[in-house]
Amino acid sequence: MKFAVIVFPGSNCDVDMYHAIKDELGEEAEYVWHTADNLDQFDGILLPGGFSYGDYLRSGAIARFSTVMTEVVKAANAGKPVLGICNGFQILLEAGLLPGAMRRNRDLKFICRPVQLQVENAETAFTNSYSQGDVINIPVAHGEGNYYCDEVTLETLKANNQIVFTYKGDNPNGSLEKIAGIINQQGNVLGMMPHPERAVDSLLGSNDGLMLFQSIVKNWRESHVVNA
Amino acid sequence: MYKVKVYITLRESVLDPQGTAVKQSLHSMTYNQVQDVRIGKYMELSIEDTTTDVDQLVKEMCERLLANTVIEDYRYDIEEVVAL
Amino acid sequence: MYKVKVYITLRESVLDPQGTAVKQSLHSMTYNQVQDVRIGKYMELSIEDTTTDVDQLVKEMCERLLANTVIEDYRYDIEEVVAL
Amino acid sequence: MSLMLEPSPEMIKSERIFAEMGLTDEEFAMVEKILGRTPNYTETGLFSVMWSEHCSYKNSKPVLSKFPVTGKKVLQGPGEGAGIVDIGDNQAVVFKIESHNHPSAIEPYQGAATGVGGIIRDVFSMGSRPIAMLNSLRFGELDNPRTKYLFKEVVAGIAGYGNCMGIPTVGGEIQFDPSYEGNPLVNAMCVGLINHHEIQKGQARGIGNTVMYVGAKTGRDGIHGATFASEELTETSEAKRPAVQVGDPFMEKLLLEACLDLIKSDALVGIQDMGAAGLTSSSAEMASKAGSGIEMNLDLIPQRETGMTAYEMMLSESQERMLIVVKKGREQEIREIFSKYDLEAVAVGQVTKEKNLKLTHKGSIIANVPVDALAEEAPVYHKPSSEPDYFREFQAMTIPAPQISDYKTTLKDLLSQPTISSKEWVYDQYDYMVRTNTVVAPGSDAAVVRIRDTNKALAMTTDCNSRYLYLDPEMGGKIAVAEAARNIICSGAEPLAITDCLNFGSPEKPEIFWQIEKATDGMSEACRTLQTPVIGGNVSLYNETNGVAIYPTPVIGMVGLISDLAHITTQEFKQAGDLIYVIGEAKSEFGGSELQKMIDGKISGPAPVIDLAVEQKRQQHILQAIQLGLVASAHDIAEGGFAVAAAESLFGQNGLGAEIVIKGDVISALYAETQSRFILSIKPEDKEGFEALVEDASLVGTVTHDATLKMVNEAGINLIDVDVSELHAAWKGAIPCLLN
Ligand SMILES: Nc1ncnc2c1ncn2[C@@H]1O[C@H](COP(=O)(O)OP(=O)(O)O)[C@@H](O)[C@H]1O
Ligand SMILES: [Mg+2]
Repeated sequence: MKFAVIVFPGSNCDVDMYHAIKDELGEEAEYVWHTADNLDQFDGILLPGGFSYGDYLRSGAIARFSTVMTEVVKAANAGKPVLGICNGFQILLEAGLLPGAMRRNRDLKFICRPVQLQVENAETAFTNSYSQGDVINIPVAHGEGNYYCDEVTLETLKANNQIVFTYKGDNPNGSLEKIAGIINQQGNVLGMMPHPERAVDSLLGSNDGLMLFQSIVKNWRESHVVNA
Repeated sequence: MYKVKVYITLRESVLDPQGTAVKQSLHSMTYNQVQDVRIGKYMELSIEDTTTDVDQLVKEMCERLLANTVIEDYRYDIEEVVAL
Repeated sequence: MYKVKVYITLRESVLDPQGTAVKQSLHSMTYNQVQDVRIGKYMELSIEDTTTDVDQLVKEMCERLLANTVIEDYRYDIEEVVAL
Repeated sequence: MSLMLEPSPEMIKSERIFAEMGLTDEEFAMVEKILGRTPNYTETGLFSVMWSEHCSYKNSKPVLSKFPVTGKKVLQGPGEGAGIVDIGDNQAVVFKIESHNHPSAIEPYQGAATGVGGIIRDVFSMGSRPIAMLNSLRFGELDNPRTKYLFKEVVAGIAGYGNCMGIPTVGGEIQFDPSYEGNPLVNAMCVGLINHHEIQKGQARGIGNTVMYVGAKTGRDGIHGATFASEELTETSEAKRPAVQVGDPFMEKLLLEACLDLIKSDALVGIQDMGAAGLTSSSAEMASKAGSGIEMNLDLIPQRETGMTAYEMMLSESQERMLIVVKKGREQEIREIFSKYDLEAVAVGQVTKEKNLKLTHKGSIIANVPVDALAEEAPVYHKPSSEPDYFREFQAMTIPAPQISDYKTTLKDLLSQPTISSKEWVYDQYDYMVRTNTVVAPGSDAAVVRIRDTNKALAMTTDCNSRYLYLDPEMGGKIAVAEAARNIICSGAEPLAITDCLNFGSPEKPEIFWQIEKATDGMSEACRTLQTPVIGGNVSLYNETNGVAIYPTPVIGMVGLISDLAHITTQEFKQAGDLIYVIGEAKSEFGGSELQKMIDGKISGPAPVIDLAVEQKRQQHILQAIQLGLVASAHDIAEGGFAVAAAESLFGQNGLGAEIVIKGDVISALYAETQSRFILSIKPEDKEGFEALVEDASLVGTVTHDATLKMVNEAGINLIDVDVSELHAAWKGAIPCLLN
């Protein structure tokens, strides 16, 4: 499976994502600069963390107007898996591919620490290697991860099982209903604040994130096996 | 030349952690008269007057980029100034 | 009850990386008419009207907490409102 | 906009305007002699910044010359942006530390942020990829709003810049003491990785080659920042506020990536960042090092503000700018490299044969001065030094061991001293894991960052206990280096070299200059014994508020090499049943200790004594034991003594406890800060091998299951019996509690 790792000016978890895919997952990955106008050759799209455009104005606000975002939307509409992590999630929200918005963390400080996540929906194309209710150890590192949406949206998220991850135990950033990650209705666009790509090697503390990437590959293989 | 002032505020229904923190600091500095603080953004834009419909233009920029209407409201003033 | 609006802007010769980034973004969205963007903060405070000298009070709060006068300037409007 | 007319050369001389810029009468006379005429305003400005202590080291050169700066592995010693040490496999580690004390006192967020930005540029201007950041901070006591504000904002500024750059901030140290109340210290260190063939130099070689300007536009930021950094802080410092620069980490991130693309081009000749004294120092130093000159047309300098004068442009300290020299005719390639990142590379001048810095502005020559005079020929001062009375008094004292009856409460109190307590409140705000190489995160002795595609890692730390330095600068200087090395060793690494940041008061005062001399004597000796040459550093003098100096604070930044990932060791006990050893015996040494400070509210007496030969031998043995796989955990015994070190070894995920027998004098054994001591845990099966290898190791107890810390004396009487969670809460809660 071939992944595009989208690089915006100011992205800085692109390298981590690339290594997670290449070295730990063992699949193909390629960096794609924000000016790219074609993503046809890729099977999955990864929007990494960092500070695109310095996170100036609002995180993700400027990046979402990049040329490549038109292609990301196209890929999403075509049903390809699109995963936004941290800043990538913020960009997906700004671009309207996922509902809601991010506010500054409740305590107004950047937080970097390992946290426990609960898998709320283990039936998505990103999580079906986990089991429902699994508690996994994945780090967060963000200043604006305080997810917000209005009540109607929240009801819809719940009704459609779109809340994929929540924080277990303490709510690190004040996020609504402890939401850590959500998926779109079609089930192919996932945004999450925690960093699974930083949890792929037990030398660094956890490899609980690897199964997320393995799920993506597994699903892709299954849906492409017919044509293979 | 137009000088545009844009005010962006969090929607009423959205909690404002920064405003809450500032209010608390003010209280601990004994400014207990302060009952509420809301924090937003203030922007000053200079726009060339070759533009036909400035109002429309500013509105569009607010909607598309300057504000995130999921959580923010915006308003603006437009002033025509004579360039020096 | 007073409703106070505080406008905080970066001092003139202080670099405004946010403003620059927003300007560039507006340009790439083809709003080339925008010649300059400066980004500051906008605050709304509600203050009880038991206060004797509101002007003095707001000024003091700006100096001590709301603005960082090393790099920022501030101004404010005070409006008396009748509480509902 | 400044419409003010610049003073004429005659006025500069007759009204002694040069003195306001920081030049003395003698120095101004030297400038006149060098030029053979009276300098104009711009030229006077060039000399004043280049001859400031910050740029010229005119007061510190004599002491710096004592440092050992060479070694088998040293590829680049002091003199370039950062020092470089070989780590094998054609790779090298690049590192340097720098201060941003005065700007941080005035505007803590931006001061700290731009300090981080500056040191990052130093490291990537060598051609290396920054892989980690550390810092070393000093504040007054956390008991007043101003100090709390400074502390919070400095930490936020470091986080704001480093996080945005995507460089993990992996370690540091913080000390709180009233001596830093008005003059906090903010030192930032950056570590980079480089392939040998990519090492760049800041040199303007090749007559006719093109000088290009890249990065942010020039504004009126921080004009005279270098001079500002070379003066003491007084009430009037507030009035010098235009000196405040605002950092733009996004710009720096683009600049970093562009420069790392740039070094792959053979069109590049030399590169240097514009740090203190901006365009002036970068151009003069690059030319001087290459034995050439530089000619620039200032009309071409990208400017953020209108109406800037030549003086303002040359002295501006706008951030995120670099000066590069490229082969003539290859400018377009360079422009293309930068344009990928939406950055402009602008040709502003060329390298000349004549060894002058020649500047034109609006059609006329506005400055023409010899580059060597600016960069090399600043006067060097041998300041008078005299031993202060306080030192003799301290040396003559004998400090009795404090009277303590409740050992547990004392331990808890020590653990909640801000200097000892957990710094999680701080490093939680740093993205310490971006780039996914941080194997040992903040919280252990040294941070460990693996080197991808190898089986190696780097250990890094910053250290300096300035209380010891105040009591006895020479002893304290030795201890600072030794302590850094202990932290490196305990993590399983071989110390490679150090970078240092000499933070002191005013060298004009003989007692302060004596501190500088003695401290550097001690440091030099320790560096020789421990074989850690000094590959670079920074000097920050005039750290005084209203005439009172900070404690002498020569911060040591040390990097070590872990040759096999299997050697990585942390301070945390690993498993119940492991044996606990202490290396080195405690003496009744309480001068400058955390216990003395806590009980007396001040420090006095002689500093603890260090025997460098003993230190070196113990470090060697411990490292060997680690490399042989005989050590489960290792921690040095530092502030607070053994009891604190033992408690810290229990603060982790493992939920363990310990039972320990305290031998000899209880109070010394628990709380004295005797040097060269360590606490290790060893698997029972490694007992014999370990004991045979490590002399001075004494078996004192065992790691237990039950998450309590029990200490008894030799007669079996209980000294301490406490739940680890109780200690942990005291330790972890101290700083957040003080801030609320
Ligand atoms: N300013 C800081 N920034 C990042 N990490 C810090 C800072 N201060 C302390 N730490 C981390 O906290 C831990 C304890 O620090 P310290 O007590 O100074 O250790 P030591 O005495 O072993 O040098 C170390 O891992 C250190 O890196
Ligand atoms: Mg230590």
